[in-house]
Amino acid sequence: MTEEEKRSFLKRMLQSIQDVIYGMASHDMARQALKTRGSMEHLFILITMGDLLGVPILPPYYSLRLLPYVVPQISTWKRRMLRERDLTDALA
Amino acid sequence: MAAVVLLIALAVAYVGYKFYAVKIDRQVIEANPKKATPAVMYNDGVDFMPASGSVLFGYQFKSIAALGPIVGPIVAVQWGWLPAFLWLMLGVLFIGWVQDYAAAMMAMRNDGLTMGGLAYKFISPRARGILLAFLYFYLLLIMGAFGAVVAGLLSNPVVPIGLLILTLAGILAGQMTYRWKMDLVMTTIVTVLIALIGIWLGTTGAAQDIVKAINAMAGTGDKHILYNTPYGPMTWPKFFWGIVALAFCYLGSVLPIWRFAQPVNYVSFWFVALGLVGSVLGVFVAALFGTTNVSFQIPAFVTWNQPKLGWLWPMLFVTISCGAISGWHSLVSTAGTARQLEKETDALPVGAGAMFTEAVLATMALIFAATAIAKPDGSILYDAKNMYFLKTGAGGIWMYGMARFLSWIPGISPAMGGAIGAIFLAVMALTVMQLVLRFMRVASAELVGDKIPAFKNPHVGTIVAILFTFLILWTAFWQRIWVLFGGANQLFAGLALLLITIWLASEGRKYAWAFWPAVFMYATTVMALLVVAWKSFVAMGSAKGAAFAFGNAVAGLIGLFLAITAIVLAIDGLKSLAKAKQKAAARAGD
Amino acid sequence: MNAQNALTMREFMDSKPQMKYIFFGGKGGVGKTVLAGAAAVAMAQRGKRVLLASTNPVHSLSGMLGQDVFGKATPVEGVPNLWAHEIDTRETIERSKQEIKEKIEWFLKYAEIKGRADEFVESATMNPAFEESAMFENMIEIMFKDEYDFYVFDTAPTANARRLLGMSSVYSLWVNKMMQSRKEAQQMKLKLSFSRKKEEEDPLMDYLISFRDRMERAKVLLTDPEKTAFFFVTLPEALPIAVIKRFINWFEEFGIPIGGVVVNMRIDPSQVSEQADEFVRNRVKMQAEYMEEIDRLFGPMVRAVLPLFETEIRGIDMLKRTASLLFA
Amino acid sequence: MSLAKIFRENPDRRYIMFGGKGGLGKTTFSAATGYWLAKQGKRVLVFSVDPQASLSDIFRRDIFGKGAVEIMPNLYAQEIDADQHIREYQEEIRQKIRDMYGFDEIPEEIESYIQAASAEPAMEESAIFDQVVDIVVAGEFDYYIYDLVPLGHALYYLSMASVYDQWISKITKLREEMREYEQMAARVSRNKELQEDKILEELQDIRYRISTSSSILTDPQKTAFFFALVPEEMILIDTEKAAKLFARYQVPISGYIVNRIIPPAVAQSEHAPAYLRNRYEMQKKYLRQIDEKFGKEVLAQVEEMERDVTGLNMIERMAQAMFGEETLE
Repeated sequence: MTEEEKRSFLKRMLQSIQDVIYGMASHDMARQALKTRGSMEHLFILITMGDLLGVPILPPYYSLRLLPYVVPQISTWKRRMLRERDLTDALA
Repeated sequence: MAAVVLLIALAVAYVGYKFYAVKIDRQVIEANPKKATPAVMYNDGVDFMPASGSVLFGYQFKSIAALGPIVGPIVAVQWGWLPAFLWLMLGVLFIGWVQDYAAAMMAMRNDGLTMGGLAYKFISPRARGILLAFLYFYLLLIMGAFGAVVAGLLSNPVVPIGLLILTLAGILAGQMTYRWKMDLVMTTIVTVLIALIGIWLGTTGAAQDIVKAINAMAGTGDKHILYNTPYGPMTWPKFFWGIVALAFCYLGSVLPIWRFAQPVNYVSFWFVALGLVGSVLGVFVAALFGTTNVSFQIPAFVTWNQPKLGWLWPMLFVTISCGAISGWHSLVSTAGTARQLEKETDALPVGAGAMFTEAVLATMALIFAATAIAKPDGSILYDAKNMYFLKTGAGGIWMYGMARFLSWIPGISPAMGGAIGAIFLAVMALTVMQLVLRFMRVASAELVGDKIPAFKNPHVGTIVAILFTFLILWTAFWQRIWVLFGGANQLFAGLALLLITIWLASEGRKYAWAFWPAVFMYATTVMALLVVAWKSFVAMGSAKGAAFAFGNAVAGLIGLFLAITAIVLAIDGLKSLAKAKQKAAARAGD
Repeated sequence: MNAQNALTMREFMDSKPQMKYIFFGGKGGVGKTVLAGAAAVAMAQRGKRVLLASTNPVHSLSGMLGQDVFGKATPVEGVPNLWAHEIDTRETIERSKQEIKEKIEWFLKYAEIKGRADEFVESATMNPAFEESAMFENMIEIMFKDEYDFYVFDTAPTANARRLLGMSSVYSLWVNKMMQSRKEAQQMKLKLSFSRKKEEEDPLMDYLISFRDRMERAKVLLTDPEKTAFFFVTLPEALPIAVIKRFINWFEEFGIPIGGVVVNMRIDPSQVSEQADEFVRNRVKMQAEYMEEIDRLFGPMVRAVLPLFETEIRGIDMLKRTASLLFA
Repeated sequence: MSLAKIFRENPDRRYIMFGGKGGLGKTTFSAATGYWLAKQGKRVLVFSVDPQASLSDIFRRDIFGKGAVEIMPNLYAQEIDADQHIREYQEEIRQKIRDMYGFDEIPEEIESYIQAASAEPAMEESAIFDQVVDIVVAGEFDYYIYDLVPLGHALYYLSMASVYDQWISKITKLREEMREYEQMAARVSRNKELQEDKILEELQDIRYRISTSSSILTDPQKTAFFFALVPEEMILIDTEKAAKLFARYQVPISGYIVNRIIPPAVAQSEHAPAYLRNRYEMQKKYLRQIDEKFGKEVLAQVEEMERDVTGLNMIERMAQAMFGEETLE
């Protein structure tokens, strides 16, 4: 192992330890915040372009302007809206 | 001896991971780092979100390590420390990691379904229904078993004030991070310091006097016994602190998660970490420098038949409900971790890695228990004259162990070490209890909310679950609840293993490595549950009052119910297994 | 002065015995309300039970009749068999908003959304389209109820009227797309379900189907030339003529049958003597030019030419007088 | 107070509107006012937000959907073609999607959504509304004259602005809350870089445009709103009703212009036809009422012309009738 390799190995080790500590200490906090955000995002898509799923919401004129930004999320959004849920989902 | 046992545990973990788990992962499951996982494919920012392997290792470990690995071994040493240790090692090696890892893998390969969906898919619609009912009782037992431990911990005079201040520091941490938008490092330093001072304050005489005064409110000695249960007296402190513990859980369940549950957990994490790392090092420091007595005082083997707990088989295997294997983990693996793994190959270090680490933690608890049968002041922990009966709460043993093994750190007094240990334990228990309560609330809203709209109100569902918990807490002897909980928990693991077996068979993979553990878990736990049920029903007959009879009846019925549902599930499961095998064979023949 | 081959209003109505829904439209200020009122009076006098309804967001029926007819069908004093109704859309708007909200909430129950969804679900009902369609909904509801023998609608100025009547087409397009999306969503839902259970009920689909049926029914009624006719009112002036010229094309696109053109406020040339002011003579001359244009453009469609009265038309008596001229 | 004086004393009132019931001469007033201002060297745009636009007819030029067309030096007129605007809007969205994601073709599902969106009942109105916002926000003219035409319509526009304003506020709020949670997560995971929320930016832009245009409508410093009426009873009743409705949207009314007054000389001449004499008597009564009700707020009284107002010559005469010989200076 050269000095260079040693250093990068140490760096990776340090990073891993940091990650593990983050995973134990705060990952769930960050995740819950993001989950809430994501949920709101889905609500957002629903109320602005719910007609994509046949929910009879007339899309206001300006919804269309938001469409380009939503394009990449449409498929995951649909999946989440339509996926069958189980009670055990709530344990996460 | 302590250091040797700990080293053996580490070695087993290493060897088991390196030479068994890795082989299964590569050869049987054929984990493929290039295959898109549900977390990546369905990344919806809510249910599915990828995270790195190391982060998830931390997450998984934190989520699975609760009271189980600590309380289990402490109780189980009553049969002798060797059987407990053997079960820990063999259990984790052949059963524990298999479940945790394979459950995550199974969920990942099935579009991120959780246990209910998997049971529906691989066994039958009925299986899912039974599983959910089973789950509710299982979670209720967690509440009861953990609640009792926390109540016991809180009645110790050095604990409540420290925990209260730590809770306040947690709330402050939430406020600082989310409302005041302060930097996390700053927040951490401030709040952990406050909590540390709080724990220290809790150990001072004045603070202890307050708690002692509360404990004495209903009188001391015989007078503070409120009533007798079939298993012994219900004391005022236990009654009172039980309420406090559940009130804490109630807040955690109904308040916004970022206001209470999460930041409190966050602050206490640093104490958990300090306790863990400190005491592992403490064991070695003690072994090398002889600062603490680390010779095992409980014999390697005590008895085949522990009068209070029962036969070594099956009861020991359900007493140690975590550390060797636990059904809880399959819930975490499927609903939590499987939806976050960004590479299939991460499942092994995360699922199996965390499980092996937990076995080491359980070994620590075993060492704490086996090295102390009495405190220096003469108070007895395990009664050497009487089959090494546990004379105190499991929490007390842990506190005492922590106190001793942390005392190598300059500045940490035994009282402080004990308090950290207690808070460590209480917080681990409360974390799981809050999660469980949240789940029970959602479950009741979902299951009966349409018929009884009141259950859609979060407070109603939570309060009902809490009332059930009180019922268990106040009528039953916790060691029995503990065994019931352990039974349910291990049975759930058996179920998960059965599901894994069917999944493996349906894909035409080797499944013996999951099937035989499933059989063993099934046989052991169903037997244990039946034994508990039988014992409870027998105890009903003894004329010790209505509460007695009621508590036993509840315990007995729960045990019986769980055993019956398990058998029904097993029958359905075996049928499905046969079908899966046929199908796979037919496919292979094509 | 009608073109030789043009049917008069009376002849036209006689030739269509099944006629049931007539509409009056045109540029603002040409006297739509008055002519609608006159037509309603005339039909009531013929013994039919008639409803005169205003779909103009700014109603003027009450003002013309001298009695309050806002919000509900009210018998018109002095004319048996005639009811008048200024449609109030507020309630309809609220109702349809509520309906949409319920649908979204039903949907959300399955999707499980965290956070305070209710507050934001409301914004899905914030759309000017609700106001726009409420009048249409109300109009077709009145038509479907079928409580009268004959309906006369005083529509808003032509652009609105055109869209009001065209709404059934617009909505059909939308609802069909929507049903397709819904079907796809149902299929996807089945695909994503571990239990493979078919949804027994889908209130969203039910809603869409009933919506589509309503639109189809409305379209059938509105495009039936035996039952429905749209009359344009114009003045012998450039602007109103230009407007209806444009709109007749549009109406043909939507397939709404055109009943004809009524010319209003024609100065009777016989009343104007040679000695009259140049101002007056010029106006008469201008009108004559435009009458020629009208004849050229709409010849066979002109059903009546009404004179400019010496006063404005208000009250039942004036309406009766106008009615007798309209159905001369 | 004269109409010209209002313009002189309020040089910041650059948005001019004529309201009132249909057929009272609002388009005529719009054209004439545009003419008068343009003659004095102001760049003026007269535009029609009414799909049944009559500007083409009054200027005798086909300007429908052709953008701002120069009628004479400094005077421009525009009739908005909603369908065309919708098509452009759709194409703009398509192009944006193609650019953002490097698609050669718009995915079918997206394309079908874009098409379905235009089948929405308020689409046409909204498109015109949006085009007006465009014109106003661009700010290329000294004066903007809205040819609002029918009263219900004008109100509809105002209510549309307020509906969109509410809608946009609500969903912006949702978006902002989302942002907060995102920041929470970033703080907790100590992730320094946070991507901009493009949707939030877009929403803020839309919101800015809507509120700019609706604030113009309701700001008496910037807007002059004149009511046209004629001396007839029903019109008087409706005008009062309408004034109340406008007050509800906080639209300040700058004054009234009375139209179609029969020239007394004509009515009183001995050969005047009977209908004219009668009408004249009737008008006298209501002119008195107008004077009692609106008094000083009546800024101009315009006599009936011998023929309808179309073409620049007649428009000039109308301007003369409205403003007299007065100028802006």
